[in-house]
Amino acid sequence: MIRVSVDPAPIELGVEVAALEARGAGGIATFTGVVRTDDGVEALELEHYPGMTEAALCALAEAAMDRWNLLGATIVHRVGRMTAGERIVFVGTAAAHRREALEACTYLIDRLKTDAPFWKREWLAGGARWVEPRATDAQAAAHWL
Amino acid sequence: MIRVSVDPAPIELGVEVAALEARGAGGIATFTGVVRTDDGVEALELEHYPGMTEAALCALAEAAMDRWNLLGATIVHRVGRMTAGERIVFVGTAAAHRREALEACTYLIDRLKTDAPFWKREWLAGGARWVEPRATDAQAAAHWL
Amino acid sequence: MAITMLYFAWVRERVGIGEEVIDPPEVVRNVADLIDWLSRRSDGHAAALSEPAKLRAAIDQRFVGLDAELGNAREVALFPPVTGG
Amino acid sequence: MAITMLYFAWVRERVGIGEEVIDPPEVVRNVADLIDWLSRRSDGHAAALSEPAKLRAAIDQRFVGLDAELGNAREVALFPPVTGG
Repeated sequence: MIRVSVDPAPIELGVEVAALEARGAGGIATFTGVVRTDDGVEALELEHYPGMTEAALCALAEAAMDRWNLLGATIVHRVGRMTAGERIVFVGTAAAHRREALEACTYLIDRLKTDAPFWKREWLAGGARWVEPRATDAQAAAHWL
Repeated sequence: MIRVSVDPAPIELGVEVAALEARGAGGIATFTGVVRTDDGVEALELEHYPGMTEAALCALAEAAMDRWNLLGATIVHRVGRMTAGERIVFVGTAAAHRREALEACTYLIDRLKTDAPFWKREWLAGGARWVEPRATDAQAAAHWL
Repeated sequence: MAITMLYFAWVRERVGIGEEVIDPPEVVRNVADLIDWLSRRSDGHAAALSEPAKLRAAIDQRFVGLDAELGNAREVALFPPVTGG
Repeated sequence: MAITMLYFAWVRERVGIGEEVIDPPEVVRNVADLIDWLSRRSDGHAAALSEPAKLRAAIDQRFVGLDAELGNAREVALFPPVTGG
């Protein structure tokens, strides 16, 4: 079962995990990205490409379901404005074996970073700046090709 | 920050994740083991070695904190009797970078399988049986040495 | 043939609008040609599109290289490298 | 010197008790010696300890091999391979 959501509402982690657990799998792996509180960023703004974003995330979840023996894959990405400590992204996988759940979870977050049309803007005391892509993200995604 | 718990009470996933998120990290990785519903197992019973178990889990969490740049590591293991669909184990890590959180999470669950004194007994319609160790678990743990 | 252009992030900010409908001439065959042609529409377009190496593109909601042919594209998007997750 | 023995899982079930205090003779030097000596205490002990290759041990709450010397051990545990997580 695939679940993809792109929503300005806060991410309900408990609800997402419960849905994965309900798949009857033995193991659930998750990764949650949170707005950091340590580098002066007061708020984060996520812009995306409506329509294309949902399609890209579905394609990614389907690729993970094909590659590993998963019972569920969830990708939830928040958009709009959020403050330090709030969740930006949640990826979760359910599988009979932990190795598959953990690998697929890493795959989803690695590829989401390069394969889905989101753009981050940080708001600091002095103003706003668009976040630059990191070379390490491209390397991490390429690792799965 | 390390948190280790061995408890017959149900695992409160939301509480555990919130505590990791409160560490101010950018990423939180988790793995949750659940009693499978698909193979006729009606209940699972977890026996452990009080005193040694807590020490082994603390040593494991400390080893992960030393090896990766973590802001938090949590290991919660349920003991006693639990039914299909209930959580057996939760491991979670918080780090500034997702790679560290995800690797450390995999490390914790891999090594917990071989390095902590727990024994599982499955209750089926016909009676009970002690679970046999799996060779793949020993291999997964050895991978980190 | 009319193409809907979409701009995101700082490309959108510099162009000054997020969406416009254009009708480029036949000589505009691929995304790079389109960027060059669009950059002459306004100072904003010029500011946004002056360094094609910093741009990424999608045709009909699929990522493409700047050498991709427009073909029968109905929607073309220009934006910086993505930074989600 | 008195040693507290602990048994877990099917070892505990077969021995019939989870804990006992023993005082083995000096010739019992390592864990394998102890298993051999214990197996003669009762039919339950014999049933639990007849195949040392299936057993694992801890001395004073640390995992050890069956060749580990008992030294001044105060607590020794015998159990099957662990299956947590």
